[in-house]
Amino acid sequence: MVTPIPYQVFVKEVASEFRTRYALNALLMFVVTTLTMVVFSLGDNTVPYEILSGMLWIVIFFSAMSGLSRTFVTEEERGTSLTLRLLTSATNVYIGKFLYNVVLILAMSVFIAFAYRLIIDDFVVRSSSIFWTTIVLGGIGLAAASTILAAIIAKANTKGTLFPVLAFPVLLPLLLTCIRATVLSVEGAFFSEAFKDFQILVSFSVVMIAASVIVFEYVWND
Amino acid sequence: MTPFHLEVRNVRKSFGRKVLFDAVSFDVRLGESFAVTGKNGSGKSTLMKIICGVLTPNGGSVRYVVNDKEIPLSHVAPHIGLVSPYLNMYEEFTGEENLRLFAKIRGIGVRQDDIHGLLQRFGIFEHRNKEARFYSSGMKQRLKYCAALLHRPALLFLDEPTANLDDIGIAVVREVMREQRQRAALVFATNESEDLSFADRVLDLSRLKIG
Amino acid sequence: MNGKMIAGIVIILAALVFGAMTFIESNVEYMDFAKAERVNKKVQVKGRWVSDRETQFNATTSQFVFYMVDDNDKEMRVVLDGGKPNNFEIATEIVAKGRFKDGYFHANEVLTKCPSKYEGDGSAVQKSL
Amino acid sequence: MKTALKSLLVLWLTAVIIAGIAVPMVKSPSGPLEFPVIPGLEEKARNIFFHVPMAWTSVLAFFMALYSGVRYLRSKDQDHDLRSVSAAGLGMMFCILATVTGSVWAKFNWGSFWNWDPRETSIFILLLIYGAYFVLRSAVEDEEKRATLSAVYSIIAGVTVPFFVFVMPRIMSGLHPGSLGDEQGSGPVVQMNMAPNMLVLFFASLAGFTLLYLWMLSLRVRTARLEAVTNTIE
Repeated sequence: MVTPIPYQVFVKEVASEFRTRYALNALLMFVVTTLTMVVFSLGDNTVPYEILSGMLWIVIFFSAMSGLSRTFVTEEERGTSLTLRLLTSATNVYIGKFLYNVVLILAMSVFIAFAYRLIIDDFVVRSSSIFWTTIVLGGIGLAAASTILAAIIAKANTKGTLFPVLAFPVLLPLLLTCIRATVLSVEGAFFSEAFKDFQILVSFSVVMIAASVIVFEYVWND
Repeated sequence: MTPFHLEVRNVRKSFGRKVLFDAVSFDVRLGESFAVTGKNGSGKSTLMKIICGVLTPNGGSVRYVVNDKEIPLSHVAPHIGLVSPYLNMYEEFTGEENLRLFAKIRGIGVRQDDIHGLLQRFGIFEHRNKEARFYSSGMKQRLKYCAALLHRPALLFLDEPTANLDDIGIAVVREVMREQRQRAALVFATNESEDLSFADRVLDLSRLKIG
Repeated sequence: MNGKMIAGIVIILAALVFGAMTFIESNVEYMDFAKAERVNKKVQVKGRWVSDRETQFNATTSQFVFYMVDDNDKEMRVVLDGGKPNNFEIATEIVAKGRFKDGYFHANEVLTKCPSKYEGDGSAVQKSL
Repeated sequence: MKTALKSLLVLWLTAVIIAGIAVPMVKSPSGPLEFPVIPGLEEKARNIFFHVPMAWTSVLAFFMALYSGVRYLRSKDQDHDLRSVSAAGLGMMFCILATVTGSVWAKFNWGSFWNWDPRETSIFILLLIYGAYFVLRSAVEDEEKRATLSAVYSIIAGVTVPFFVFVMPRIMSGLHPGSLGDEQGSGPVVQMNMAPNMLVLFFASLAGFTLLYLWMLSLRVRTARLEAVTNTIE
């Protein structure tokens, strides 16, 4: 009967998203728009796979920014953050929101990855195991950093533009590693060759989550 | 009801360099009722938020002792209920969904009968499957009471208890206040002189010395 | 609260050590020309410039052509997109980055390592960043 | 700091700057007042006396801002926020100076002002972090919130800093001394491959600029405190 509270917060986020479609609609439109722009700008040119790998992560990064920025802003705008604060501890809220962001980002980046490979003929992945491991680990890292940054911007006055500005320096090591691992997957490297990159991705996510759990309550409580 | 003790000591809150109040101290025990009054802007709502642990004071302490054991403010949720204009429901969920959600996130189990009983008592049972955004402000206030009472809290905090309510609503609230005072404890903030008859002690924030 | 903070800091440090382990092992993969011929991907080959064979700059394609030997003394013609790298003559060691292609090594970048005794400019950033 | 110490620091830095620029470089140095010529660098080598202290100071400033931010979160004392923002402001200035001195040097030694060498990338990221820190501060009006949020941001940005060390050299190997793959070792600063008299001047400069930073920091903190008081009186 009694399930962990972070899971309840997660369930609430999912149910709320299905009712309001705050993030999903924005995300879907953003993904479609950026992918279309990529296709048009490529035209008939053959583009090196290094650049194609980079562009994939640019699309994922900015889509994530557009989808996750509202994580805490909606609570703040509708005055429900006080309600949530009254109901449970900051750590429970953080973990629940983080789990929700992980699911959202993973669904989004898997969709983008499929669409990208389908639309762009020059982007041929020879090592699927490396590719999908990168997508999953990169998504978790993105969600980890975005959750705490979304909590920060929810309290600021200019919310929309602030998110990518704050997120970019923090996410750069993650993105560079993801791009590198994606390049390896196109080159058809052995799984073991990408192992060091995965080690960095895992380490980044763990550090980000642990640091967020420590500092989140300072942001969350007024 | 298990014995408990709310201890507020020298609480101070300032915004920037403007001091809202300073050195607020009082105690509330089982079977007591405590009221806070004061002009608009004297910090009644702020004080309520601080005691509920959702706002950090700039100084002083708030302690909850239940059964001779101190409970950290971050874990006080199952013991308290709050009705406040600053506390909003999730508009995309129905009244009943909101109540279930609150119980789950508080980490307590409730029965369907309890939820329906409360909804009936506050006269919004017929509206239980309507999304909260379609509620009038009076209905929202009633829903807040259901949410605050669902887990039978040891301490009930009411910020402007009768706001937005019609006569029938006010009558129910009065009844709730009376009951809560007998069963456990009650803290409320108001400017209505009629409400003050429910208080054992009254703290006037506008007469507080600020230093 | 305090316990949470200590646990968090321990986890952060452990994860950083875990990440740093990738750094301690040498991670710039150098190959020799023999291996570069076999794999069709971008590699970097470390070696020395063969100063007694001709070097030339082709102005029309804007490519710089020279010969280098790798650490196994295999000699190879290297075609670099771009002009002659800085300090090319005094370099004790050079690194060519690129792909093997039709009997020569096509480099898009050549790094030169100068004798770094007394070498200027520094890296305090690297120490703490 | 007492006036005597301050005057001493001014003299010290003047001497460092003059020596850094004016001590001649000769093929075979015969005394402490002659530096060796470094093949491939020549007079450009003098940059080490200015560029490295700037870079070091900006990193030091970042960690001081981070430290004061943590102190603020624990105490909620606005004074720590004043220290944090003062440290970060000066750090940004030194970071820009380090970037400019490095970039000009790169133009004359590597051939371009900017080519995304790992070290150039890392100082660029440091600039970005400082930039984001100040953008965030300007976006929050409430003093307490501003202090809390910027402290939290500096912590979150701070924990990612080690990753740049793991990640950068893997993405690109660099020309900057100390890059991985530099078989000659980690360069002049880490391994001290420097003529003894250059080494003395280098550390004199490092100490001088660090003290200059601390002096400027204390001035800024005091000014900020006075401004805070003035605002209250109004």
